[in-house]
Amino acid sequence: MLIPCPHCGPRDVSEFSYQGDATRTRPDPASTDMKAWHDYVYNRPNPAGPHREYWQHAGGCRVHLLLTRDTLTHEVQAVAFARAGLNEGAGKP
Amino acid sequence: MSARRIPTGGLIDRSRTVPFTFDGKAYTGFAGDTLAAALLANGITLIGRSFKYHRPRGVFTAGVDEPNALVTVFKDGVREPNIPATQIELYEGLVAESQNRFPSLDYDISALNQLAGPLFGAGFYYKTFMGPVVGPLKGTRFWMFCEHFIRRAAGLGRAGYDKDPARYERMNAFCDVLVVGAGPAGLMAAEAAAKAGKRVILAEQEPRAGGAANWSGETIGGKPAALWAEAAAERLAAMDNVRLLTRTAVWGYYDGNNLAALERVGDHLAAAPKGAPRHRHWSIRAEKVVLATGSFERPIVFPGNDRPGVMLAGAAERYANQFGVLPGEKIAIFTNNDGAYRAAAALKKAGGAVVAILDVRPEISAAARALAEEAGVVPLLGHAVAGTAGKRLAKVLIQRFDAATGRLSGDVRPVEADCLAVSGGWSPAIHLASQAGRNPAWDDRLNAFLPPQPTQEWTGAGAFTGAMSTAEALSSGRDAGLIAAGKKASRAKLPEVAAPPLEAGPAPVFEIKAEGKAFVDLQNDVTADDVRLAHREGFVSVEHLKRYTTLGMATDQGKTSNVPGLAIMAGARGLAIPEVGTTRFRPPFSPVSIGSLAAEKHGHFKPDRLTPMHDWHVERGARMMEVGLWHRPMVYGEAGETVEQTYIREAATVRASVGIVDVSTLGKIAVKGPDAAEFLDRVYTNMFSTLAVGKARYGLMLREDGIALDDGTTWRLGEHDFLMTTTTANAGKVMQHLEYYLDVVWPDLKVHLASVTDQWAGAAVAGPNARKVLEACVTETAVDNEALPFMGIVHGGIAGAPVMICRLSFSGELAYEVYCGAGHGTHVWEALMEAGEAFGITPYGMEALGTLRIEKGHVTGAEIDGRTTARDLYLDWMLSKKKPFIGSALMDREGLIDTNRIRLVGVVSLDGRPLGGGAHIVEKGSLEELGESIGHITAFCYSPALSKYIGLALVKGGKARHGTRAFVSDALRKRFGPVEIVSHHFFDPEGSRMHG
Amino acid sequence: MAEYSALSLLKNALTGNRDWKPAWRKPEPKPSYDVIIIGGGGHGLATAYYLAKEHGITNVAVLEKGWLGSGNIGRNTTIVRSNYLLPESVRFYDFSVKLWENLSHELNYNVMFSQRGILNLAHSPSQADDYIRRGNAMCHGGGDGVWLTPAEIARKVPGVDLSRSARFPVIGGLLQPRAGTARHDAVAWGYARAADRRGVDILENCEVTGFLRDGEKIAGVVTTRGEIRAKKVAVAVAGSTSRLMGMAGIDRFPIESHVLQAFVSEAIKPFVDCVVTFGGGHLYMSQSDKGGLVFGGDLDGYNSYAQRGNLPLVEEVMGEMVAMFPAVARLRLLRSWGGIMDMSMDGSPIITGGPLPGMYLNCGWCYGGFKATPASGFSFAWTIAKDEPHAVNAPFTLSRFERGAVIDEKGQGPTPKLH
Amino acid sequence: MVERVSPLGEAFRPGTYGNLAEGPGVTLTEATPAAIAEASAFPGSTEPLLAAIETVTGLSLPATPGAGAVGDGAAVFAIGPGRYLVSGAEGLSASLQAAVALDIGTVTDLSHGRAALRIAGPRAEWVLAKLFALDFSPAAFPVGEGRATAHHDVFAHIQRTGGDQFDIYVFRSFARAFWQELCAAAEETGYEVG
Ligand SMILES: Cc1cc2nc3c(=O)[nH]c(=O)nc-3n(C[C@H](O)[C@H](O)[C@H](O)COP(=O)(O)OP(=O)(O)OC[C@H]3O[C@@H](n4cnc5c(N)ncnc54)[C@H](O)[C@@H]3O)c2cc1C
Ligand SMILES: NC(=O)c1ccc[n+]([C@@H]2O[C@H](COP(=O)([O-])OP(=O)(O)OC[C@H]3O[C@@H](n4cnc5c(N)ncnc54)[C@H](O)[C@@H]3O)[C@@H](O)[C@H]2O)c1
Ligand SMILES: Cc1cc2nc3c(=O)[nH]c(=O)nc-3n(C[C@H](O)[C@H](O)[C@H](O)COP(=O)(O)O)c2cc1C
Ligand SMILES: [Zn+2]
Repeated sequence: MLIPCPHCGPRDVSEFSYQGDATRTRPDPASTDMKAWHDYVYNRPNPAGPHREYWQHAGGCRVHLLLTRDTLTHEVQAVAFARAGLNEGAGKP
Repeated sequence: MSARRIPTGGLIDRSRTVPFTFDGKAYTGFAGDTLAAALLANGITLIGRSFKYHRPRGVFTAGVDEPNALVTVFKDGVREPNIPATQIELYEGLVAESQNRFPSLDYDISALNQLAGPLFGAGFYYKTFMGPVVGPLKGTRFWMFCEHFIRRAAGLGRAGYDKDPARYERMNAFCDVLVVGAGPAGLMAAEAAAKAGKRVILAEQEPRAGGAANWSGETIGGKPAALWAEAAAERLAAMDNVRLLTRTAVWGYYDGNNLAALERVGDHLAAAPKGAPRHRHWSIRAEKVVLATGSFERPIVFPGNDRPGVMLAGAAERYANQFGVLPGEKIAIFTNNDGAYRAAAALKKAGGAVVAILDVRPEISAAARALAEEAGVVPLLGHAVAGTAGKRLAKVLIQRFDAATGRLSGDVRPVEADCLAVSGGWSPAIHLASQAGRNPAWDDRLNAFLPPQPTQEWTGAGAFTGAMSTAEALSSGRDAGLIAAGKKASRAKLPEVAAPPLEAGPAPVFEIKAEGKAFVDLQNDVTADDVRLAHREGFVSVEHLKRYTTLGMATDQGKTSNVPGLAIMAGARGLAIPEVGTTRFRPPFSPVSIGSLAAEKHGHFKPDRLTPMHDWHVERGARMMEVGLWHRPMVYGEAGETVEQTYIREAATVRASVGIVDVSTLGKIAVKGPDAAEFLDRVYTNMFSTLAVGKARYGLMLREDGIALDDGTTWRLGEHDFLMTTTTANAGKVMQHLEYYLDVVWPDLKVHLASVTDQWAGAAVAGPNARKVLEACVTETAVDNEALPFMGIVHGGIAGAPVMICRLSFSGELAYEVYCGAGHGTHVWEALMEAGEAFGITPYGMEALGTLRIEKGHVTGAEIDGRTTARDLYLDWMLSKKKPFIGSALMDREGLIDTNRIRLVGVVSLDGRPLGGGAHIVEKGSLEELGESIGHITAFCYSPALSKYIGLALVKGGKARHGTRAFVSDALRKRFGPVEIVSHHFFDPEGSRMHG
Repeated sequence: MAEYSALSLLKNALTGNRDWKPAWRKPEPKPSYDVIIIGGGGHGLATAYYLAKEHGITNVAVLEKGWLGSGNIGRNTTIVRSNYLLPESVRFYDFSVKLWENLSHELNYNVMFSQRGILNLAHSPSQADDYIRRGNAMCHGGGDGVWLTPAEIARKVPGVDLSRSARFPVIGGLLQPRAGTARHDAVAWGYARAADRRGVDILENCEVTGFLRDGEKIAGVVTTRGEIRAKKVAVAVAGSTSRLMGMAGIDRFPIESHVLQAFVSEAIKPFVDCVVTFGGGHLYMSQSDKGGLVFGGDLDGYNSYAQRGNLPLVEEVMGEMVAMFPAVARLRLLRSWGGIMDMSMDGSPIITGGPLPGMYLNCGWCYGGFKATPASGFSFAWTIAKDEPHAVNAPFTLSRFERGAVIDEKGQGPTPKLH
Repeated sequence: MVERVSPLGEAFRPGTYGNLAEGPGVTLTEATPAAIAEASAFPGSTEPLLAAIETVTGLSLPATPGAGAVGDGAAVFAIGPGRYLVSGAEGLSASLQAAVALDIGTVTDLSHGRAALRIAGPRAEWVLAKLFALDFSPAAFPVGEGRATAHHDVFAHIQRTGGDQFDIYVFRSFARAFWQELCAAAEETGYEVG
């Protein structure tokens, strides 16, 4: 499986470290809503189909990527840096 | 040479005689032979014994699809079992042996199994061997007793235990177009893509390119097809943008158009060239793939279809045409299609006597008729083989056959033959396509599955697509190559093919039903009756059929048995074959050496990670140990010392005077930027924004779920510049944890992280004389209590190298961590040793380090084990109430504050005997009657400071048990004895020594 | 019910094996059942069997979307063991091993449970401490564990690299003698047949596509073979748990589905007698009765429903194989495959009533649920029949995540790929 | 100033090795730049960071992924978005630090933390292809450009510093193990150390 890193280009999955579901938002740090925290920490949508997920290019540029990948086919449908501000200069090689 | 060797022709090199042995007997063959060809040429037709019934077996095919002729090869001093003789190229001194027989191939006692054949039907073992319900053999005993014998009877070849000395390699390749298969189609595809300027890889599993052209007897462009192929391959090999890989089977089609291939670099050589691997594992990333993998011939199933001498018609033709070997002297042909007629003519031409052609069809094409005439026989149409006789094939029993009803009729007539060439039609080699495609589609004309719709970037060409003629192979090959290269199909003229205009489709006859064992899967001894038995017992799904009977599960993965098996099941169910479906194709396409996949990890599983002072430790006789990938000194033993004596000496020296330990392995992360302090406040449980520049602080991190993650000190080197240290084991994990929060959770923080673990060599100097040691060698800074108070940091030099010194203590002594550039590590270390000489400084290893920390009650990975909380470890004083931090929201849940959790305590052995890591603690009991565990020991040592065996433990209730007695209960090491539970701060609990 | 025996084999052999009956019937779905079990894997089938046998509840259907046993029961590395660390796990899995020991008899089906032992190789002092802690936990929990020295290992498992120069030298090993392997398919077939003989309907090619409700309560299922009503609906679909929960309107759940690959070599004569695991990485290996070395390692490490993995993991596992048994470099990989694992947030299963009224749930097996099959079926049947958990499954609730009472054998926290 | 000790130790043995039938296919050396540093820009500040790098090293390069430049005694290439590995003369980190303002980015000295191994020769691409899943062909990996990748557990930053020459920066602690792997991979083509 290849993951098209916006900085490094398509690279083998072995260079990446999976960081899991990307649909969760961390509650406000001071929040005491235990249900929200529980949901954030333990629950996942785990869809069979397109999945929004983080991957870190740990064996490369070390940046976290936000992928949409189909869990039925492993096809990567979209990719971007997780940290929006980084998108400058992307596109090669 | 033998009578079986045809005097001329073929692609072998008759000028090079190659000696080899089989079952200890010496033979010769020619360069270019496979072992199978050479054995046949020597008149050897009995080559192996079958899996279950130990029936004599010969050569059935001429390629990777071989189910029968498996042998063990001896090379490099080791044995390699289960290699098809059809895939072994002859080399000088080749030693091969038959397998799965005792005492000899010719007389195998286990062949008696056949007598009990009906007992051993599919699934028989599920129905018996359950043993008595009572008595000594009850439970699993009886089964295990039987299993012992079953296991010995099963299996094929025997593997050795000696380390494989061969070299294996991995190779990464990138190309625009990967063409799989170098038959006529693949050659055309590769050339077309290459001419279009693409980077091309052409992979062919056989030693030579050409595929069917090597034995078809056809001509292409006026030349014998084999020569045309050779020329095409040469043209390709000469192009810069083409890599032609022969002896390379593409075996796996993975996501992202990543294909895996195995190149057998040295198997055909008596000795591989220096530095060359035996096998090379190619990981190929291709923009586009052209699958031109051709097709496999399949047999017709009939009783006695497994006798040595029965083989596929295409294989017989190939032995004659490519290897110059006659597979028999009296050859009968049995077919349901035209293809075998070409084989008949070729075998006749090669000098064989074609004694009969039996065709299940009532009528045949004119072209087939003409070939029969060439073969010198009148085909018996509407006939079939109803049985065979002879240990090696001697007779073929024939009968009238009605293809419409599938019935035999009339007299059974014997025909003398020592070879029966069978053809049941051809199936495209869709294995790779199915790994990267949907469900294959059944084709009624070819009676075969065609490639599925792709799910990846491939197109097909040639016989693979069901286009069975060479002319079609050429044109579809060129088109596929062009399309893969992003071009349009071409109309330009193609080389002319001279070939008989044979009809490609077979009659839909898959099995001849008659008395006797008719094998579907030759290797696993699955018979047609087994398939029907499976049906009767409800195992009607093809996947159930496979698992119940083991059909298709052998080394050939059902290449010859798949379609016949499905057809028989379809017949039993009264369904059409496509309704029954096919079993799932999986990698590898053909077996792959495990060594090649391990590649350079073979012999070196993981890289060694060395500290800057590594060589010094080794020279000093340190005994090294693995900590993750690192090598660290365990003890610096002196002659005659035990490990325990050494660490006690080392630890005692530290407490009495001074010692030095290599702490370079601690994870170090540079945390920099305007928001660095804020970031640390969020990730640590305690405050870092309040830390003064030039000071360090001990910090604790939790996971989001409130469990402790890691601890370490972080040094504030500048307003916006921190140096974080982590435990050795968690360095990578913590780095990733921090990077995740910066990238994903708090992208607006201006903080950068850099791994500087390797930048700094670290030496901890500890002991009452530590300051004196530093005073003796540190320049450019004072190190007295004022200049360098507890948790202070100074910059200076040692022996000319810049150093950074922080006064902190893991040992509980007055101690300093001296950091210098890693390249100066040994230099600084030696200078410290020299400065310490006057004080009797000792280097100490992990064991003494552990001892000192246990005495102090400091926690490490054994206590922060991913299940403990800060409270469990009595680190709750570090949980800031002034700010939220990672883990603060969930750390107070009921399960995490339960008073019955296991919490940190100290234990002291009361019987003067050692404790043991992993021993449990009980309130009562004995080794005979183990008590209920209330916790376990995480670490233990002999404490020179206390002159006792002590340990740290996690025990239910924790502190509440201080002062109480319990027992250490170590069933595994047979140790039971009294302990006292005490505070984990054994030594200098006030910390007066380190603050001193 | 000794329908299968040496005698019956002989009798049938003499009559041309014509009288064998189907292992289970192929009935049409009834309009309603007392209990519907979704998922014809090991756990679903075992649950049906124990419902019938232990609780006399026989008006039961097992609904399987494909062919019976097509899920993880049909693709696992067949290791049965109870060498766990935490008391809840030790109790549960040891109970399972006890059921295994009599399973063939109970089912009148030889599931080939072979107590050949499992050996965990340890490569560093801290790993040894870890294993010893575990071994002691097993012993103190009523199970069995033995510590082996390298010399003892050499005798027991020839071929293991025990050299000092090994990258991760072996310093000892934890053996659980009662552990072993079983014939995975036979477990599914055996339970299916035994359940069928007690009246349970096994409905293959019957995919559940939705739930029927009576208000809040789950009252049945919609399937590709029509609607079927039931008083109780039990879900035991392993890797498909989130999909089923989604059908019930629960769109976030503490499960991720991951792909795990497994491998088999060509058949060879007996090579290794027990199950062996390599602690320098993550690898487990045994030899099937047919002769193939059956082995596996880590998950590929990403959410997947594809039942197939990728090359890096293949290479990693082979590297481990060769590091452990240098001789196997010369052997050949015959086949590789994948399964969909229901990875939970603490690596431990969930067996419970709920999460909706009328529903019962069994999931979270990660890659270790084969060994659990009997205990899982037994305790799940109990939970369904009595509407309260059996002692062995009581800790394996769904609410433990909220409460912070997780059962985290590996100490990895809510990172499913690491369990 | 004290000399930096090579992490290769006795694993560095000058001489020729492996299959020399066609002469050594590659030469392996340790390219010891006087200083190595990582310079990283905060999002949006890559241009000013590159300007600072240019001021210090005289090397200019575009803010595109993989970009790099090689000059006399200095080299720089991108190892991540806004992140650059810079090698050059003694004092490099301090000069960079001085040139990079607080809110532009950060500079970390890695002179001791990374080892730079050099492979050169006609078979360099072939040998490297055994270790890295990167396309080393000149079209895909032009001179000056850099890549961040890994070989098993060893991170590597690779710059093509010549037509058939590559500098591979690895973590110092892995340098010896990686060097040995590199030598092993070069056995087939023959190699010269020195
Ligand atoms: C490669 C591999 C190796 C493993 N090794 C081991 C091991 O050595 N030891 C061990 O103990 N465990 C092992 N496991 C884990 C073990 O196999 C599983 O945990 C266990 O089989 C799961 O329970 P099950 O048998 O009920 O699941 P499954 O067999 O997966 O059963 C679930 C069933 O539900 C069906 N289903 C899903 N959705 C629907 C629907 N909508 N309608 C109807 N039916 C549906 C599926 O088709 C499937 O048949 C391994 C697993 C794999 C994949
Ligand atoms: N005698 C017959 O009835 C009959 C039937 C079908 C095809 N054919 C002949 O087959 C030829 C078809 O040409 P073609 O090029 O399509 O097929 P081919 O069989 O000539 O070539 C396919 C090639 O692919 C190779 N191959 C297959 N799988 C591979 C893999 N995984 N990795 C590497 N190599 C692999 C094979 O070794 C073979 O050399 C024609 O000459 C045609 O006449 C004859
Ligand atoms: C314990 C075990 C042993 C196996 N042995 C073999 C074998 O000897 N030959 C074979 O072809 N497949 C073998 N397999 C793999 C199966 O063929 C099949 O790949 C696996 O059950 C998954 O099914 P699937 O590939 O159809 O998805 C084995 C599987 C298991 C679980
Ligand atoms: Zn990247």
